[in-house]
Amino acid sequence: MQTAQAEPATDPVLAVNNIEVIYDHVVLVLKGVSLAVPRGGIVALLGANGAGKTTTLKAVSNLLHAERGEVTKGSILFEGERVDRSSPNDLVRRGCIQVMEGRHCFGHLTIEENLLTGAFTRRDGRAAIRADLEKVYAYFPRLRERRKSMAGYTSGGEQQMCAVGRALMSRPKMILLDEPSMGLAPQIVEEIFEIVRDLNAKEGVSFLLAEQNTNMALKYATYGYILETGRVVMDGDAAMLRTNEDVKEFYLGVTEGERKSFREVKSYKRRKRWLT
Amino acid sequence: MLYRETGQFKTTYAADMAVFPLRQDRIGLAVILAAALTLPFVAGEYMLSAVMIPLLIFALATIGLNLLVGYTGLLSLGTAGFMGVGAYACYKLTTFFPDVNIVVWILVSGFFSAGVGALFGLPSLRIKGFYLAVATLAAQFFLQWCFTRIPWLYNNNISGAIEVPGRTLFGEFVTGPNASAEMRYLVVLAVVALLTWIASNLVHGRIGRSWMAVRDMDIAAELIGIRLLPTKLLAFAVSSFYCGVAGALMVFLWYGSAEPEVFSINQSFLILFMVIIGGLGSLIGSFFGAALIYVLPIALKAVPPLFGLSIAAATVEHMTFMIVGALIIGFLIAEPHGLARLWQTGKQKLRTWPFPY
Amino acid sequence: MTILYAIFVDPFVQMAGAPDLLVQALWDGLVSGVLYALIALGFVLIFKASGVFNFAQGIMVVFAALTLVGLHEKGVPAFLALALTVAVMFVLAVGVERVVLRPLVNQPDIILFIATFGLTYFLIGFGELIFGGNPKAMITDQLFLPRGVVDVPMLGGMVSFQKIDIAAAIIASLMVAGLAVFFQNTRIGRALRAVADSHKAALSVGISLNQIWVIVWFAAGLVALAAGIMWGARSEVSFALEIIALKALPVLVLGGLTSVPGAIIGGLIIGVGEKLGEFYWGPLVGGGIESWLAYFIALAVLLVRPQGLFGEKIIERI
Amino acid sequence: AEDSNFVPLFTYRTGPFSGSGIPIANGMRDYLEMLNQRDGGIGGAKIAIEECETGYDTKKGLECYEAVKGKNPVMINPWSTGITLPLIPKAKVDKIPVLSMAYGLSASALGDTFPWVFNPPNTYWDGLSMIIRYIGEQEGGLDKLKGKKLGYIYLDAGFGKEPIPMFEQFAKDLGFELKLYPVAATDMQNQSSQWLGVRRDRPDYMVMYGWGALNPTAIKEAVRINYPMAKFISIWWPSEDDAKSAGDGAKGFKELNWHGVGTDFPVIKDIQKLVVDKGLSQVAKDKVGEVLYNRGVYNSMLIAEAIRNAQKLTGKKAVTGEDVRRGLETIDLTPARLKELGMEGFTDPLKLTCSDHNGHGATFMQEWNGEKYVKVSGPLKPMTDKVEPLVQSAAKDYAEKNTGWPKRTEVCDKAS
Amino acid sequence: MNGPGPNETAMRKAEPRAERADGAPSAPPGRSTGEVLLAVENVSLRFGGVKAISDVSFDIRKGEVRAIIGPNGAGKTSMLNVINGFYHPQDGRITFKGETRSKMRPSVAAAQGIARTFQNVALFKGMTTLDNIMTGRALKMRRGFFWQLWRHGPAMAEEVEHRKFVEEIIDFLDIEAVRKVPVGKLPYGLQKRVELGRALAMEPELLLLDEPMAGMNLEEKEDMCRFILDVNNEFGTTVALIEHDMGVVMDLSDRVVVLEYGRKIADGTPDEVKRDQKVIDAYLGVAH
Ligand SMILES: Nc1ncnc2c1ncn2[C@@H]1O[C@H](COP(=O)(O)OP(=O)(O)OP(=O)(O)O)[C@@H](O)[C@H]1O
Ligand SMILES: Nc1ncnc2c1ncn2[C@@H]1O[C@H](COP(=O)(O)OP(=O)(O)OP(=O)(O)O)[C@@H](O)[C@H]1O
Ligand SMILES: [Mg+2]
Ligand SMILES: [Mg+2]
Repeated sequence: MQTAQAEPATDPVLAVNNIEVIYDHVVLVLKGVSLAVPRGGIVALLGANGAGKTTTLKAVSNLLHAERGEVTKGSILFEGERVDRSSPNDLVRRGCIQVMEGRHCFGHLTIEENLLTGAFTRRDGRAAIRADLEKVYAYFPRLRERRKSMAGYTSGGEQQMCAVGRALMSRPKMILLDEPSMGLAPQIVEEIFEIVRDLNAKEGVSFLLAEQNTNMALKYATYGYILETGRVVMDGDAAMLRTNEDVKEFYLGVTEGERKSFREVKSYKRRKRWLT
Repeated sequence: MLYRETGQFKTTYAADMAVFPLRQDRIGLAVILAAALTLPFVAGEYMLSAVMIPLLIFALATIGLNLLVGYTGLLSLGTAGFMGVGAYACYKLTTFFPDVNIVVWILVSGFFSAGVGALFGLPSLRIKGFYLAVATLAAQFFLQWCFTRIPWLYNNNISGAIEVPGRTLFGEFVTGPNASAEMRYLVVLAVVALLTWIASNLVHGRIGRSWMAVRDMDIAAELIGIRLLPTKLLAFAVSSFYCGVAGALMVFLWYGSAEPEVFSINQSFLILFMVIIGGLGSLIGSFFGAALIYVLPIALKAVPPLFGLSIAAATVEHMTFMIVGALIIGFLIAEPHGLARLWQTGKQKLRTWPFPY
Repeated sequence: MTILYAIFVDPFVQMAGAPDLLVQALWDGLVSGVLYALIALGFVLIFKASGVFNFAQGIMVVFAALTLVGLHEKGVPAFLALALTVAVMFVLAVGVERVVLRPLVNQPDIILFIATFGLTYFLIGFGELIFGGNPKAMITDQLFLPRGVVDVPMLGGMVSFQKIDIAAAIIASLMVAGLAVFFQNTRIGRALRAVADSHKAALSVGISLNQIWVIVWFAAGLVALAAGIMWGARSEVSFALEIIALKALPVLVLGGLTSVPGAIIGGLIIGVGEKLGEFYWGPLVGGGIESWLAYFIALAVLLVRPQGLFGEKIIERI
Repeated sequence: AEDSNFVPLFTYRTGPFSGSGIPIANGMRDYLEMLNQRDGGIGGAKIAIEECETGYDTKKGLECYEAVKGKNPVMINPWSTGITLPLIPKAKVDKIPVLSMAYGLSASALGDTFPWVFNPPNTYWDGLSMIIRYIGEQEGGLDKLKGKKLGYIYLDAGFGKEPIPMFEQFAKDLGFELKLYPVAATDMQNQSSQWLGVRRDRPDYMVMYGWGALNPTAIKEAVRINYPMAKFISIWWPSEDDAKSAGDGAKGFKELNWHGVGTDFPVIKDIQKLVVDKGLSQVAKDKVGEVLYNRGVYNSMLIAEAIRNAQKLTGKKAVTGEDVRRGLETIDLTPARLKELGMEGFTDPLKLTCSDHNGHGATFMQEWNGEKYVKVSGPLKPMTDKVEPLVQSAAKDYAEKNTGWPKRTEVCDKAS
Repeated sequence: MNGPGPNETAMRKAEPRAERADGAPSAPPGRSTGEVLLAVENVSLRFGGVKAISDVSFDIRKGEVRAIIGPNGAGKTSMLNVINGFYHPQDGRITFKGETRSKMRPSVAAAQGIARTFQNVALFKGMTTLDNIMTGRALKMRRGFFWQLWRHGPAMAEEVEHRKFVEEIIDFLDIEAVRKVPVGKLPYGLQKRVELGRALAMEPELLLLDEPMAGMNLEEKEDMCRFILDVNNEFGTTVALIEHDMGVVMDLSDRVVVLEYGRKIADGTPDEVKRDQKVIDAYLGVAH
């Protein structure tokens, strides 16, 4: 299988070069991950639980420090500049924001206040922020209904929408989306991906998308990386990945062209690993 | 690779559930215990009276508070008050029944503070976090007020203080001025070792697990069927028991006499430091924490003379304050999970040594 | 029976018998309430804005007052000393952020709580090293703070109001009003609350924790300075003042850890409650109940409202 | 070394009580330092001075004790009742005498029961009886106290509570009414309820046993409620600073004292010349001669006298704690001796004996005139008939409660 | 592990289900003809002005897999919270095993045999996998405080006995490798699995699963489905399941109840529900 250095995108917004990440000074989680997100691209990061997707995203957004993790090797470039030593708010200011896995809304703020904090780094005036707020409400009407409730009391899905909406409020150039579809109703999942496509097409926002819902992810992404235990084991165009036999079997659940029922899965499949 | 577990297979669950499943750890423990037992024969009186005895007593109180804060997640600032209950209970008991061995009373006095602790633990069902911490200050100040205000508690002594009478064990004085440092040390060591062992039993079993469950997520614990109130109250009671015994030991085998001021809020804070610096939810950390917080200032005082510097005592004290403060912050930054975690990480490194990970 | 009478009847008879004393007790309670609130306010600021329970607030009060008086003792004119003290508090805020908070971002509350203990120790040592442990008199006159008493005859007696107490009440109200507005709808105010909720999430939306922390610690430092001046004028500027800061804790939880108005209301309730308690009921048990009464008042309120009177509701959802 | 006597000084220049601790520490230290400078120590042996910082904290005090215990200290000055109490039983076992000068356990005045503990020149009970005597003088006779009201404001700890039984006894005997105003240690700076009580009760006199921040706050509060300062009388601990910070209103405030204030004594001059001016002291020059500074000097003078006596008794230069205990028991500060010491007019003669470890000497009342304390009374003698039985019964009580309290076996020396 | 499922005899005395006895493929829908295990009648729940649940009734039959679906914020989680006593509904009644009540304490619900997993993983973060699952046995352990002081002897024997049971669950869920790892450090998917293990350790009669498969990839979902089916088949545990993955819901469940804005809008077999226009409008979007 080929590795990531293969063909660096011509003008990557984000380039991750061979990074290693260690937690707590002892746990080595990423063992040399490289990837690139082209300007205006939607790149999917796929992989099993614990492969290191979240860690990769956090390394980019500089949130690792807050979890006692650190990038020990390699470099991260956002729009051609090293960002692996800067701070999260600097990155947001430059236009790269992360939607964290597992919602992380501000429980004691109302939904609307949550959304407004997303606009913290913006300086373009109240009216513009107001307009974007309306846009988010248009994307997620459910949020408008609950805008006065404290986020801590809202349902899981509502919080997820809030987290995504909050990121949109910063008018980013690039969004790191960690499992955006988790816990959302099917309708909303599709909506979220439509929003991704929409923003990408209309406003040229780039996306790096860690997602378990491989089907969806590959449908919308242009390029994909597959991560296994801290290494990129495969990457390629989304279309190519969609047709790859291994990917099909392990991530898409289609063997011989048929989706099989969950009831039919008889014995436990033992994982075939690309490496090991 | 001196420290590794390879080659040590556990063939029974019981063996796997042992507190020290690794042979190296067991050997280490044996060595420490042996060293602790031989200490009286090699160390001077200062070492025993001013370092080891206080350290062990603080470690015991720290374990007590750790059971509450570290294992059950209930923040309490009433520790010194509960220690006081133990001390005063022991004093009253030995006044009423002077013939019963004092060590028995020291242990029994723990039950009194357990009761008081459980009483003041009642609000913990509703009140959480820092709110609870402040609520426990009610216990702290109220108890201290009682110690000052109820003459019966200190036998109407004109000094308003407890005066520890001389009591013997196996014909040797263990309390009072005639008790030798060695004897007091050995008794303290025995009590602390016994109670540490019991604490270890508790936290490794069902009760410890339900405490930790309440700490980590009380709602989920409740939905699993753990009843919050009894669990929290038990934690308060057991914790206060330990503090009470520590308080009794403190007055009877260390101070020899005590004013209510001894059980002031500062003592509560001090023990909370020890818990945090040592490591929340770690018994061994309790010893580390007590050692660091208690011994560090003493050690710092000894530093300037070592280099022949004569710095005014007050300046040394100021510097000590600054250094201790800075070190507390430093340790927290280096390892927020306390010395115990540092110790773990160290062992982890040893395990993989000579490879970095 | 006599006991019941002593508890439930006699105090009220006394109140009715000497209404001027009752008014005086209420006023004294209000004043100490305001002064507690000034200390509590510093706690609230920092807690609300970062979730850190700043134990060092008490010592910051001492430290600020000591710096002011200490500088003046060294010959610096009063108002210049005041300005310099403000600068020192700013440096302190920056230092705390750099050395303590930044490396401990996203750690559990209790860790940060203990770190502020470390800070307390450090400041005690540092303050004593520089200014010595000698108590000092507050430079009230030089700061043009009013001195003296306004005696108002009323209710067949006389109630005396200290001018400095009146000044304290005014200053405290101004500060509270200002801070409440600040927290309500401003962009920074919202960000402060967001940080208190979750460091991680706040980081992820680009809120600069560093900047926020410097702001609130500086604000808390200013509040501490105000509290230090007022308390210092009441007794003296010494490290013993640190003890009084403990009294801010029940005030704090009673009002709710996160509420600016709560700090004031809590202060007033505790102040008045403990004064009346000590004055009318204290003698029944030999007095001195003021040392714990405040905590029991707070405890009683918490049992009904676990988040304090105005605190943010504790979210329990699963 | 061979020819030196080790004198540990337990001091507290830090912590909430440092305001009182610092001048005392300076006074104690400077006097001994002066002896070293002027006389090369005592009897040809240098004094090895070592301060141990207690922060007024029992725990640290005990740590200090353990630290100096092995170094053959001649005596311990705990300077905290909390530290004194645990040391009392240890003194005999470790053979280190305890000098708790006008504090500590009042009962330890009884040398027969407490051969190792000394608390000259007065106990707190003496102090109270002298205050009562003074009030009696003001009123024109103790019998005039009948029907009067006396208020007692005190630190709610052993020290402040000790006089209460005696006070109550006086109230009964003399027919006055006693009002108690306890101040908790945590509320020292917040006494408005107590003083509100004073306003309500309108006592004719206020008596204060306070310490640390309690004193200045109380004086300020008294000024605030317009309490007549001339009737506000304290035990011997308030300092100049305590009164000064209350401004002009504090004029007339009174306290007991048994030694001079100011620098007009040869001994203080010597200290200024040989120690302070040479930069060997930590004291600020204008603080020399203040009440608590001079008290520290007095305390050290007792230490020095005891060492000197011990040297005379034993013929040794370097003496032990055991010797110094004997030295303390033979302290006899005659007017002539005081003059030799440069303390003429500084304090009254004092004589300790084997059974009397206190002296129960006379004191005087001093008044704050807005700038300094001035003596306003003749000598005030304690009412021995009231104090003595209390001391006796307290000592008996102490010995009984501490089962196995040793009988005195130490032989008694004659004053040399 | 080669065969599916754990050692039956140890885990539960219940008879294996008839259909499974001969090893035939699992039975089609319609198994759920058994008696009603839990009935929810006219339950309403409000939070201030928010109506989380309004007048909902449905039942769960013994042995079935019952799915609860609906858009975000429809009140699904709240429903589970009502069932196991964490929320107290303002109106309505709940009958479990023939006992009717209007509200209940969570620990009582647990004692009666209701276990659950949570939407936002609610594990005990500071504890290891093993300890987490062992807490699930809390209700079954009998040795009191004084036995625990002396851990050896009877308390240890009891501990070992339960440890055996827990090890079987660990084996069953295939999480041996992380037995001694603090769960806070586990990846999300494994945490969900541990949470299931903890619920199973309670040997529940009714297992409530709140989005057990959220955030999992296909393979893991398959594993999870297998676990759920096995639990249901082998031990006859009744399962109530909230899930947004329609594939899973349709394949696994016997009957589905659909909520929207706190109201029930449909109830029936997966096929019926799938075709229901109201459900398509409210939830599915396009027909699946
Ligand atoms: N704070 C931490 N400390 C130590 N180890 C961690 C920490 N956070 C994550 N890990 C470990 O790093 C590995 C990768 O985790 P990561 O969260 O990046 O995986 P993921 O691919 O996002 O998985 P998922 O799909 O479950 O979200 C896991 O094995 C996890 O246990
Ligand atoms: N404790 C509470 N306080 C206030 N409102 C609440 C509370 N719990 C739930 N709600 C509200 O009730 C509604 C239903 O919430 P619930 O969590 O049951 O939804 P859900 O169906 O589980 O949604 P999701 O699929 O997104 O998890 C939501 O709008 C939520 O905001
Ligand atoms: Mg992830
Ligand atoms: Mg839900």
